[in-house]
Amino acid sequence: MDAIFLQVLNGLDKGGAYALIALGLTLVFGTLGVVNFAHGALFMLGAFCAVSVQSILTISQKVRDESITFFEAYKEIPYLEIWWGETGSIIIDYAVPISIVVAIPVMLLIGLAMERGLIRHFYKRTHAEQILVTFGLAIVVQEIIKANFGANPIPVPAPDIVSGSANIGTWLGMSDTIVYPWWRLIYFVFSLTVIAAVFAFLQLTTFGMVVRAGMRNREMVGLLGIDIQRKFTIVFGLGAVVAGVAGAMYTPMLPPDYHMGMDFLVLSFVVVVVGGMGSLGGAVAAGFLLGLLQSFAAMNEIKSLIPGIDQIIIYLVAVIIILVRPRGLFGREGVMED
Amino acid sequence: MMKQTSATKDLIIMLVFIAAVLTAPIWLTPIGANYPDLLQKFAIYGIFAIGFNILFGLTGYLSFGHAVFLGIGSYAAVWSFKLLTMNILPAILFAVMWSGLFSVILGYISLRRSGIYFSILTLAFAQMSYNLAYSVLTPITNGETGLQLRLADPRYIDNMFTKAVSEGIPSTNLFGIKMSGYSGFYFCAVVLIICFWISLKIFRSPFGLTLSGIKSNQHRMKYTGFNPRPYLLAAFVISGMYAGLAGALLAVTDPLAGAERMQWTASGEVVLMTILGGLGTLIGPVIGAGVIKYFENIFSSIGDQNLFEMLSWLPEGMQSIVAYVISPFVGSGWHLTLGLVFMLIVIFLPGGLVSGFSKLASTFRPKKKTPQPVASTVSNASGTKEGE
Amino acid sequence: MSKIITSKWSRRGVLKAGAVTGAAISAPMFFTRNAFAAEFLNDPGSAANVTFGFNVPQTGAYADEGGDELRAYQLAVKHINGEGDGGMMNTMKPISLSGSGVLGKKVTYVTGDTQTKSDAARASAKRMIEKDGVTMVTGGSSSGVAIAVQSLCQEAGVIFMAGLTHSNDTTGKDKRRNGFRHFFNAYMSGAALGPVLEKNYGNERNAYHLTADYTWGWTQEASMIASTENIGWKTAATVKTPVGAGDFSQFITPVLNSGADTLILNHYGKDMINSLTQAVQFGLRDKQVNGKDFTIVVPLYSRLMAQGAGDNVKGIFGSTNWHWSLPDAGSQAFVKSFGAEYGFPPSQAAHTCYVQALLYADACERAGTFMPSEVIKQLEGYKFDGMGNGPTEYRAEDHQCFKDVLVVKGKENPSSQFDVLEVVEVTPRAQVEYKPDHEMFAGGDLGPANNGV
Amino acid sequence: MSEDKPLSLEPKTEAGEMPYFSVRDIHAYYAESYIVQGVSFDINEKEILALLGRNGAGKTSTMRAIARAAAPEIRGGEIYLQGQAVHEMQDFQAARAGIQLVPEDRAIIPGLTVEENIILAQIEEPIGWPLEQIYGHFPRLAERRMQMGTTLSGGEQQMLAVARALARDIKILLLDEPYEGLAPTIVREIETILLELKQLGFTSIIVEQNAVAALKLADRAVILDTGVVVYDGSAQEVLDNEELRHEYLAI
Repeated sequence: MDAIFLQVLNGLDKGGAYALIALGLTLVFGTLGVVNFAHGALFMLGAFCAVSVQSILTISQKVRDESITFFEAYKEIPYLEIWWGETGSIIIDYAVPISIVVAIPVMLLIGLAMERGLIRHFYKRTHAEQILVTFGLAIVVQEIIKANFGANPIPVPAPDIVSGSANIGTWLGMSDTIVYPWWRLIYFVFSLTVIAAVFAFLQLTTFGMVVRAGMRNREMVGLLGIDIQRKFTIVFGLGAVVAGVAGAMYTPMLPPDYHMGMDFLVLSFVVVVVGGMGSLGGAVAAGFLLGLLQSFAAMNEIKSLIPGIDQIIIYLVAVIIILVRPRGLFGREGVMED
Repeated sequence: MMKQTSATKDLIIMLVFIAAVLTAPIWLTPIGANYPDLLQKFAIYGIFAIGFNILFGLTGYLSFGHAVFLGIGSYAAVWSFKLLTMNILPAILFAVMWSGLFSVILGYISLRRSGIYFSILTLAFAQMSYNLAYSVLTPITNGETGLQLRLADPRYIDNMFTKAVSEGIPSTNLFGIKMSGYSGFYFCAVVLIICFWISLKIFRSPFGLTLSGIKSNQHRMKYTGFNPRPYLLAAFVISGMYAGLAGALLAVTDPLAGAERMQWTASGEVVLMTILGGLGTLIGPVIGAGVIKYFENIFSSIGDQNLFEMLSWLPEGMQSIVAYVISPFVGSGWHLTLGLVFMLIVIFLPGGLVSGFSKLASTFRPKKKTPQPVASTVSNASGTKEGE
Repeated sequence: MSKIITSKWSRRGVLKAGAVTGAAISAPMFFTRNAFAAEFLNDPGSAANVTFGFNVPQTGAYADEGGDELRAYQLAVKHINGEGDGGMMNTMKPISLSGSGVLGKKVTYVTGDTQTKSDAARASAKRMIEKDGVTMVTGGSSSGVAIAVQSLCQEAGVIFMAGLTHSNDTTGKDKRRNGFRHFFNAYMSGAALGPVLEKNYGNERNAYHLTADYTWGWTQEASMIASTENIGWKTAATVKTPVGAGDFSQFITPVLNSGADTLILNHYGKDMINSLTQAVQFGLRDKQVNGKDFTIVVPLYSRLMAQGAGDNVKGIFGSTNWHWSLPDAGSQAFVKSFGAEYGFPPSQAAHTCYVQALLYADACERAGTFMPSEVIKQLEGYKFDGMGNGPTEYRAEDHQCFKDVLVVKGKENPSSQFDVLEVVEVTPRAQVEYKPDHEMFAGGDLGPANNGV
Repeated sequence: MSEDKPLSLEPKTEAGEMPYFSVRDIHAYYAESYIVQGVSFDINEKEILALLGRNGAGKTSTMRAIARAAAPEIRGGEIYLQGQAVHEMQDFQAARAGIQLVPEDRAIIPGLTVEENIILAQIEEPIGWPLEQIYGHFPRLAERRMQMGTTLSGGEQQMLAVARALARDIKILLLDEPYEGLAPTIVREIETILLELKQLGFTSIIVEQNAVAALKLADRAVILDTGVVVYDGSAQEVLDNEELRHEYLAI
């Protein structure tokens, strides 16, 4: 029972990440009709926003390290700590939350630049060509990151205060074996917040209404005098922001490397397809659903029943969904169905 | 550009191709690509890409899982070496059979959908195969370590004839001819030529024309009551068998099979090759495969030192500046260059390098007739609308 | 990027090294090699240079380790050719090298990127053998890659000096006559750790294994189970995790309720950093099970990994092949030389690779030829000292190196960013030695030496 | 008003004066299908033109080309509205210039309420009737304002489509098959609405399978056959000329 509860929690935070990536991907696909293979790269760029913020905050002075006598070694003391002492350390400690604030404008700009510079020239080309050019872009982006940050993962810790784990079992009056890392709980709540914010934005603002309308009938919106292209440029930026903050927040859970975008890309497409291409609600639901499924498939009891199921469960679900119900669980009829 | 086909023209194409392939060790010497392993890779990945092109180039179905068949081919071949004989013919036969069988199954399922759903289905199958090969199928695949030959392998057929003279692991052979080094390359080259010839025949056949018809106008074909699926499946299986053959040759020239051959990024690589060289053209995929393998093996090994050496003709100060500017793009940064070149080709040259060459050639040649603007968009190889 | 340019590209060194590698690259083997005249593959004959092949991961998960290996190789080449301060050439004994290259030939080298993939590693090794004409290939930092490249070198007929490879299979069932390993192995880690774990954690533990799902992980797990069950521990469960899984949370959550009180992480590199960090995040180290503090063991440690995992390694036991803080003369000379060149201490991977290059060169010098079969004769059963690990022997039966093993612990109060591990025990060679036909190593055969012609 | 900044120089007609709206020799394609093969006609202000022809004659394509929808693509010819070069515009620019298409399928946007469907039309200037006036005119829509637009009945959807058009400041209204698929009683209801619009002086083009109904409304008629104009004259004459009706309209 406790084990199941833990797996649910585990599935939820994983699902939160999937849902956020898939949400951004769906926004872009639903509005622009572009199959963006570079979306994973946006997630990765968000994570590297956090890395950059951390490395900017820890720009250091080199001081001769006297403890090493064999040769001249230097240790690095961040200027922030030299100038502000304790306060400086606290600021460095909060690199990830700070990076969220930084990531929003940065990712928006990156998204807008990407749409203006490349994506918009591919609206009228085939899906295959969109896949190809964004696949190429993803390679280029990840190689640029590799050239600048190296190939190895770079740890970006969560603030000290939330680096431990929460004793959920005790709170709920259950067994004390149910502990869960704070940051993962925060990530789950954060993903819900972002999802809620995106939906509120779409439901409650005029701009959001135009976007919703454009996703359903792009032509009519244009015929009503609205420059849908221009609005959608902003939507692309929004999708980039959602992917970016998802990536930045993910760094304490998984030290980012240049390849993480590709790793998440396949997954996020699977999530989108399972949810239904173009369905925002579907993306979110499928994200959580697949997160939970994957978490449960990894339980030792299940694995001993069906060996290897944890390795393929997500893809298996995707295959079945595409074959049985190509529009996905929540997709509308006709969207990308042949 | 290949519109007016005639038997003589095809004959010329074949002869030029044969000559180019067989003399590759000579004309590739100046660029340092004349050693057996790389030559073998050129030929093998050329076969892989030619096969992929029969599916993607002719029908427009973008598979992101073709590396699975490459992997299956390799595993089948290595198992044949382990269990039966080091002679490569049974290995190749088994590899093509197994990859054919799997491509019938995967193709039958995946071709129930088209467009991006087809791509994602193949992608999902590729990832499943890769993950399983890495985990529960370890008894068959030897997981991450890769399937290798051992002295203790049974090799039943071999051992029936020659009684165990334990002189190390025997090498792969074709009735005694060792399949490493240049003999390995020439064997692969002959197979490549045959594969190219088959591909040429397919392109020219009614079957090939039907496939391009499916690509350019699937809806119209549906209205006429025509069922494209058997044709698509045939193309899928042919390209799967090509991939299996390529996988077998990888094992023939180097008896090892690893799961990473099946990863989706490996499938992505053959997509890159085909697009880079020229989708839907005959020779393009071979060129694309060559370019990428050259990048991967030679371009990637240009270290900082070689770079300085190459730039030694520049004045003192310039040397380090130029080296600083281009160093991210060479050596271990070769992926970056590849990604950029690939993007440029998709954006500006949808016909790939081959169409780039022919465009270049036509600018130097006196023009006979100006093509009609409307017609040019129709006959575009990748079926794109060039526009704003 | 600028860092690389200023430090690595000193003009003198660049021109010198560039000239020789350039020459090696531009000489087309197709026309120059005369297969019938040579007694062995890639015989440098009367050429002024001999070329070594350094095949290390420059991209992928082990790029950091690979980068350090390459630095060590470059340093070794310098020292063999008589440049720099000589490093361990001053402490190695016996030694036949004189600082004038090998057999009167200057050593040059070519590098390749294994990408930590067997396929890519073999392709790049083949390039070195077929195109660049190397007499020896060395490097790698994954057992999968090492085994793949070792068998390639055997088939081709050159020497393979394994870099960082810890699986029992490398010198066990996948051993080859042309391959040698200086690094220790999983069995040795288990044998060294057993008594230390018993002393610190007693005899009544219940261990849960998370294991990287490939040759190294399997042998590591088997070795640790054997060694811990030997001291009375129980094994609660063994779970295989895919290599490069990234997020290990789904594997860690079941540990919490398994009743185990010890987690043994048979992971390496990026995987170890992630799984250890996540295990700590999940509060495993704050838990009490069966009245005992929950504890984690990382059988194979490296300083680079420990640095990556940060504070999480504090107090965690593991084993390592070598550590830069060792006080012996050989280690000191190497650290001094490496530190002066690069500004930080070498990793165990760097140490192993440096030693491998020197050992090979020395063996060629003694053999008076680069012919693999003769070099192998020199290396088999060879005993030496002064290379940082105390008295060391290449056992003839399986080409495994036997020497003392270090048991280390994550340091509680590091004095510098490199000072993350402390050596708690130097386990003597006798304790980690095993018979060549030990069940964990059985099933292989060195086979005959291969000169490639 | 957009007359302030004409997008193109005013074209000169033979007579030297500018018609209110004019289509000149337009050629339009769906991909490679050549659908509109050189259609020309003029409309005067406050005039209602019935655009007639058999199925596939190119009526809807002509309307969509005028509204500058993404397809069909115009590859030749010119369209002018009060001197502005419509053929050089994109869809939203044409809409801002005062061209408003009520498409064949009504294109009520799913997921939006009745009111949102109308508000959507009032985001960009110039806007026409305010919401109150629209509700005053269409009390049925006022009742259902919070309902999803797509849940309305066919007739109500048509009303909403017209209402949405009125929410914009219209210079020329393009009605594509306004009676299609509606029950006869509903048709009469829509007909009443359209008659009111006529009285209010909206310049319109109406495409309708039910040629008789369209002709009752129209001042003039243009008949298309396989993409070319075969008749341009008074609506009454078409009603009277049985031969013409029979040959081109099959009635």
